[in-house]
Amino acid sequence: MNLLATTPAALLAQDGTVAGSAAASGAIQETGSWLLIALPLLGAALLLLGGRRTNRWGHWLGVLTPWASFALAAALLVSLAGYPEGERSRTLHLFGWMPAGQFRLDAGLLIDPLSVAFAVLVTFVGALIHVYAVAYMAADRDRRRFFAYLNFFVASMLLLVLADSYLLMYVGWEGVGLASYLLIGFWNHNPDYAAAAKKAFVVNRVGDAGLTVAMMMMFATFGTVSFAGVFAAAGSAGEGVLTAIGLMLLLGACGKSAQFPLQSWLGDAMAGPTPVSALIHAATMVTAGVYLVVRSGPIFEAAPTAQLVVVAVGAITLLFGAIVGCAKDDIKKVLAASTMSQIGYMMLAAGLGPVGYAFAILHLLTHGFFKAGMFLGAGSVMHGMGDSVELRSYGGLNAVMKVTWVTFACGWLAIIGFPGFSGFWSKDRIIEAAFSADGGQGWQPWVFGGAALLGAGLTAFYMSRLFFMTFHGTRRWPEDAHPHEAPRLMTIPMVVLALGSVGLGAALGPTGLFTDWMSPLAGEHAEEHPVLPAWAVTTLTLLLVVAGAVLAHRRYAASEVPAVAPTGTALTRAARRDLYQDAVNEAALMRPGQYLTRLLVFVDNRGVDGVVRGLAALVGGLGGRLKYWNTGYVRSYAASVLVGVLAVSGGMLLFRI
Amino acid sequence: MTSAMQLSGMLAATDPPGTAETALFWVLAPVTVVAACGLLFARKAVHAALSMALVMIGLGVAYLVHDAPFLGAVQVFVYTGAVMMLFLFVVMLIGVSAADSLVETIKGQRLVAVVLGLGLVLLLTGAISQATLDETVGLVAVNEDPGNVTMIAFRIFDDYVWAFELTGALLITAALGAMVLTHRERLTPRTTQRQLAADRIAEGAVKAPLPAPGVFARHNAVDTPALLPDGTPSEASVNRVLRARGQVRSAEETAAPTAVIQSEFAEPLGDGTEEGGSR
Amino acid sequence: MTMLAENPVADFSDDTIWVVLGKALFIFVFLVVGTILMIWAERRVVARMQSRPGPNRFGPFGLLQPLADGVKLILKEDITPRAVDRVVFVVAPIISGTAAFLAFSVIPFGPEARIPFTDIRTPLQLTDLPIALLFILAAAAVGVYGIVLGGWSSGSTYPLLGGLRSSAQVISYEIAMALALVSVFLYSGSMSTSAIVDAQASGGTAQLFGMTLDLPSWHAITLLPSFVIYCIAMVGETNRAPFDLPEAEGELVGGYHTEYSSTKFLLFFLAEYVNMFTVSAIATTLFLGGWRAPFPLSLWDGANHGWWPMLWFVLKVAIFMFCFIWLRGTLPRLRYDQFMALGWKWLIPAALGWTLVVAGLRATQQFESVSTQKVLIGVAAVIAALLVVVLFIDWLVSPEERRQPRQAAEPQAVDPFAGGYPVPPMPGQRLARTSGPVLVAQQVPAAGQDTTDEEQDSQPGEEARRG
Amino acid sequence: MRPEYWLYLSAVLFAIGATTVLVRRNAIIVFMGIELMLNAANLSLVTFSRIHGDIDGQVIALFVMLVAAAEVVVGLAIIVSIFRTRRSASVDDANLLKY
Repeated sequence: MNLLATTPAALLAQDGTVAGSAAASGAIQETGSWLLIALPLLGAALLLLGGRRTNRWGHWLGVLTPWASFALAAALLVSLAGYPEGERSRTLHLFGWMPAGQFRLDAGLLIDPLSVAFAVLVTFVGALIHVYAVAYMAADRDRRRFFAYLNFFVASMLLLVLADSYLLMYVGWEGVGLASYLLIGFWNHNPDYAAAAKKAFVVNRVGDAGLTVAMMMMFATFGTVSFAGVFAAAGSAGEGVLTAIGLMLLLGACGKSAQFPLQSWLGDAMAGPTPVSALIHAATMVTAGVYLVVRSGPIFEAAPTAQLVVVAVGAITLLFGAIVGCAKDDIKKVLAASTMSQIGYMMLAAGLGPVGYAFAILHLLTHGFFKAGMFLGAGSVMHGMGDSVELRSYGGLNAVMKVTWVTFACGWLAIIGFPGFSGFWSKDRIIEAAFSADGGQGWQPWVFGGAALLGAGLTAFYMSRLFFMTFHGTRRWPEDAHPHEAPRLMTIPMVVLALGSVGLGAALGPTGLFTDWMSPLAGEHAEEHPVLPAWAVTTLTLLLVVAGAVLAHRRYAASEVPAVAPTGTALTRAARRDLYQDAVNEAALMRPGQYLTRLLVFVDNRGVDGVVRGLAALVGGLGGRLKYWNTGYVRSYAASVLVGVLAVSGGMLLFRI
Repeated sequence: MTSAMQLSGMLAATDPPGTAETALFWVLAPVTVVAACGLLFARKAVHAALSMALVMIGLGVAYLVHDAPFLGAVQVFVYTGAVMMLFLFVVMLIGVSAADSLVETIKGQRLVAVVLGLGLVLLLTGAISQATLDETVGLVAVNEDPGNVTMIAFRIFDDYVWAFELTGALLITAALGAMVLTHRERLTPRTTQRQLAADRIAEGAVKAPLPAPGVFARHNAVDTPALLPDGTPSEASVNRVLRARGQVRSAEETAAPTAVIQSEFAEPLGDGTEEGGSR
Repeated sequence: MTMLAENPVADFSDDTIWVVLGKALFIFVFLVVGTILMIWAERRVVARMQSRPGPNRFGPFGLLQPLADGVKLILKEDITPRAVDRVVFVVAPIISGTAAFLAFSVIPFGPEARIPFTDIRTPLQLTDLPIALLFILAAAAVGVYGIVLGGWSSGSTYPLLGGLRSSAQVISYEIAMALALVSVFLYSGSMSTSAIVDAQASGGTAQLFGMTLDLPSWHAITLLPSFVIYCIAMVGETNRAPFDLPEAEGELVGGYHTEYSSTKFLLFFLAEYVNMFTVSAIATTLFLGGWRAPFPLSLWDGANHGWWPMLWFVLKVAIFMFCFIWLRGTLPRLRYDQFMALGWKWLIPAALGWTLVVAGLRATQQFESVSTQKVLIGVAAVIAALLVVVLFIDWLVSPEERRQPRQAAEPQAVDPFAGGYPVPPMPGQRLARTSGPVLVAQQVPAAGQDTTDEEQDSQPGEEARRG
Repeated sequence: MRPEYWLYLSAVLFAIGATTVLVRRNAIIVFMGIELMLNAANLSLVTFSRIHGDIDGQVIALFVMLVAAAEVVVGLAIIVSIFRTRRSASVDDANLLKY
């Protein structure tokens, strides 16, 4: 466990002094970082409380606050980069939260490379999407409320990533859940959308239960739920407990990040307005699970079994999402499946331990950019096509929607890992890392590496399919469609995100900037022992990517795409129905529950009742007499209460208990 | 020796309690107990509320004796001033004159209540009499430095701050709850004053105050109609109750004696009276 | 962190029972004579404002007129209507009168002074408590009972309505009043009257361009918003014009004391005037430095010693009393709902907000090493920035909307009773007054009832006129 | 005299309050009985606070007052709304929930 020495735990354990020195030096960026959360929250409060009178300018206020937060986050980033590497983890004590007797819980912010990277991503992408939404939601009567929710989401997300304890993080965790629920069901006059919101909410609760249990176990084991306290004590606890905590945390992460087996809500969550899908269900909130796993690194590192499960979940989900993505005809659902799959990559990397942390987060950042960009592009396409989401009714849009086409192409190239684009620098390294799982021993590198490699090929296929079906091939528009380019307010954010999709990876990945930045978190990890050399992995990946893209081009750009989906193979049909995940949920959870109930009813009817009926008759007869005591007169009840009080207190006094 | 102690001195809170406090106790205790019994026996809810207010004030004075001046004032201010006043309001809102019947309808309830009440008194007094209490310490020193209010503030905002915040939340919730419970959704638009005025004008009825009765204050003048400028009596000037009872005096009755008076003047007062009279 | 002393500064330890009784007697005489003078002054001053002489027959300048009125009032027949609740009917004015006098027991008339012809030195104040102002509020709260019970026990409609109105008014304005007092407590660190007067002895000093300036010490200046709120609330609290709704003759005859006569009425009458003295004395004590001499006089050292302060105190109270008369001579009465809206929607929120500001300032001053100035500048800057941003955005977004007056879409009128059950309107819909179930519809406008009555009233008259 | 006398007073007041709840039917008076019980408890708290020389008793009494105020507000609102629908403030009239 020598790794622990340089992990966050160790840093956090010492940071009492560090925080002190920060306050002394008066770094306004840190002491003022609570504003980062407070500003969007204030925006949300103003918009919600201001009501209709803010309708006219409310959305601009909503846009202003994330930009202000972004400015603060950027300043924070700069100031943090100004410190020597060892001092980049700082806590800002806000206030004593729950002082209750011996128990004290303080609310504070943890500012370290991980949280600041997240904060910058959330505020930047969030701010861009806010701008986009001004135009996208222009026709909606409730635009002001929409921005209030978005602002609330940004505030919660920032609280989630900046919190210095699991409990405070949980507040943000629930906050984003609430925002997600409100936004998925934003058009809740449509029962399907309302149901989708409810589904997301309920599935998330399952995950949240895991997180809650994890916190309870932490409190029982370590007596604290602050990051610093827990990580400092993590080494001393038994592996069994740590594994349990890790699995519970993973459950929470799965719920939030739509990982197997709690993935079913993400596809339906596309019911929300597209900016929501871009911000919450692609770029930020769904990656909170990855954040949780990376943040809880010290726990997972001490519990290899839990780590293995994380990797397995990541691998399963990445294949699952990719397969589903290949079959869907709904543009947003393809993107949703792709999100799931990409988060699977991140989860896989996060599960690999310190080797993968930096790449998980790097992929998270680049993914935030290109996926958000593609979602915005999808929104722009829908905007142009009269809110149609059917891939099969698009085709040949590149001529009429130039900006969208180009920006989307950047995102597409990034996600399939085209060399030089952002995705290449992050995903490729994850695949390499996967081949070194378990220190390059046993079966694990081959299975996980293989899955990641296969996933890359599938990603190339389905993303190319999406791209070609939308922008190339024959025009299959319905009669009344008049596709046109989106307004400037929408295209500018898309262009900015596209620039990020092109250049961010190259700027952070190969230059080593990001790995250095994250090194306090990842620590000095052991030398990798990949089972395949890096050049071989890259070559294989590229081959598969090219194969996937070419196949997609042949089927969906070069040849006619049928307007009605062909029946397809069994796998296609399964994938169209999300690999029967709802059916599996039904079969695995609902049906057995029903059968169990029926069995119990049977046993109850035949076995127990015979015994019980006699008793029941007895009790019933007795109850028939006694029920008249239940007079309905509250004064009689009060009299019986007083009798009880007299009896108990009299007895206590008599026997001097 | 400042006035805090001086107050205590006047109310005689010495520790252990002195004769002045004993005297006060024997005044307060019967008053409060008798007033409290008002709850049991008063037929009108207002009387019950009044006796309750008296109990509250008595307890407020008792708190002053117990080195709790702040609590004493708050007791009177909050309980008597706010809570009992609220009770009074509700009593007046939902039936002012309703005097309760004191006949018991649930069989045996009264007997049970008396037995239980006496049992409670016996139990509690028995328990108190059996208890060994420490020597009374008193709070005089605390009230002197840092002071009663300051000390309570220290406790509230230090040890009990969580409870304090919860209580604040509770109060706000209660206020909202009361508003929600008593709120009525308005189903028709509110009539504005402008609308009311317009309606009144549109009706075309008399807008000015009705004419006052009793031009000649010779009898019970309210039953005598006023005379209009043209001499006709105005029925509208007499209370409609009197009209319904048929107690309106006709203007002729009053006109007859006035004719005598008029004749004493050189000039008649006007044709109107005679015209009215002749009608 | 400095602790402010909470307990009273006046020292009553040497008072004998005779001194206490003497002071109590003095207060009683002061208030009764004051009331008599006040009634005279009110009639004279209002008369002057209305260009007429006012009472001028009895005594010099008609000074004995109120005395004569008082004697007449006492000697009148004491009527007790049959429907009254006898005990409460008698008790109500007594409660009112007693509570009114009670509050004055903690008002300081002056500092320690020697009683003439003796060697006894004693504060010119009956007593003081660490919670003196809470005591006054409590006394006022008990005084409300006189009004409510007087209205209720009369067994008649107008007094009941007047009593409820009056008590609702007093209670509502008591909240704003108490909130206005809170900031004074925060700045004096005490609820004792003598300590509050003491706290206004001297303000701090400030350095400005190298000069040392004495800051104002009266809370009326340092806590101006509180003073304003208090002044409004005190008029509401005493049921005086323009807030004299309980006695709105046109609507309620005489209000809660309609059925009262003779001595019992006199008690209510006295209570009202004593209450005016009380609130004025509180205002003087809390905001105008109490018995302390005002600025030019305060340069003379003797001004704040001996019996002189009592003169300043009485003069300050007299100014307030004059304002009461002035208001009565100038302003028309408010409508009841306007009055309640003023209290609940403006005064109380304003008082709450101001209390928050004061508490925040006090907290920053006491617990942080930040100067008030900086805090104020910071808050002002944030507010200004927000204002500018909002205004700018507002201006930016909809220029054409501003140029053309907005054409509000005529909301669609719906019948709330169309489905048989009453339903609230959806957004964009307007409720139409419908024929719907008449029962419900009639509950809402009480005025509808009035007009029908009037119709019945006026018809015979019209017939008569036509005939 | 010893301060226990105040405790006896408190006990008697509490018993009267409890009996009121049992005997009276007018919901408002029943409610006043509850208030009386709370007040009696407060008297004990304050007396004990003095006996032990510890101000905590007064603080808790203060909290009791606050909670009682909240309770009264909601309780009276409930009574008023019940009265509106049932035209009765008798606790015996609301007896539908029975056998």
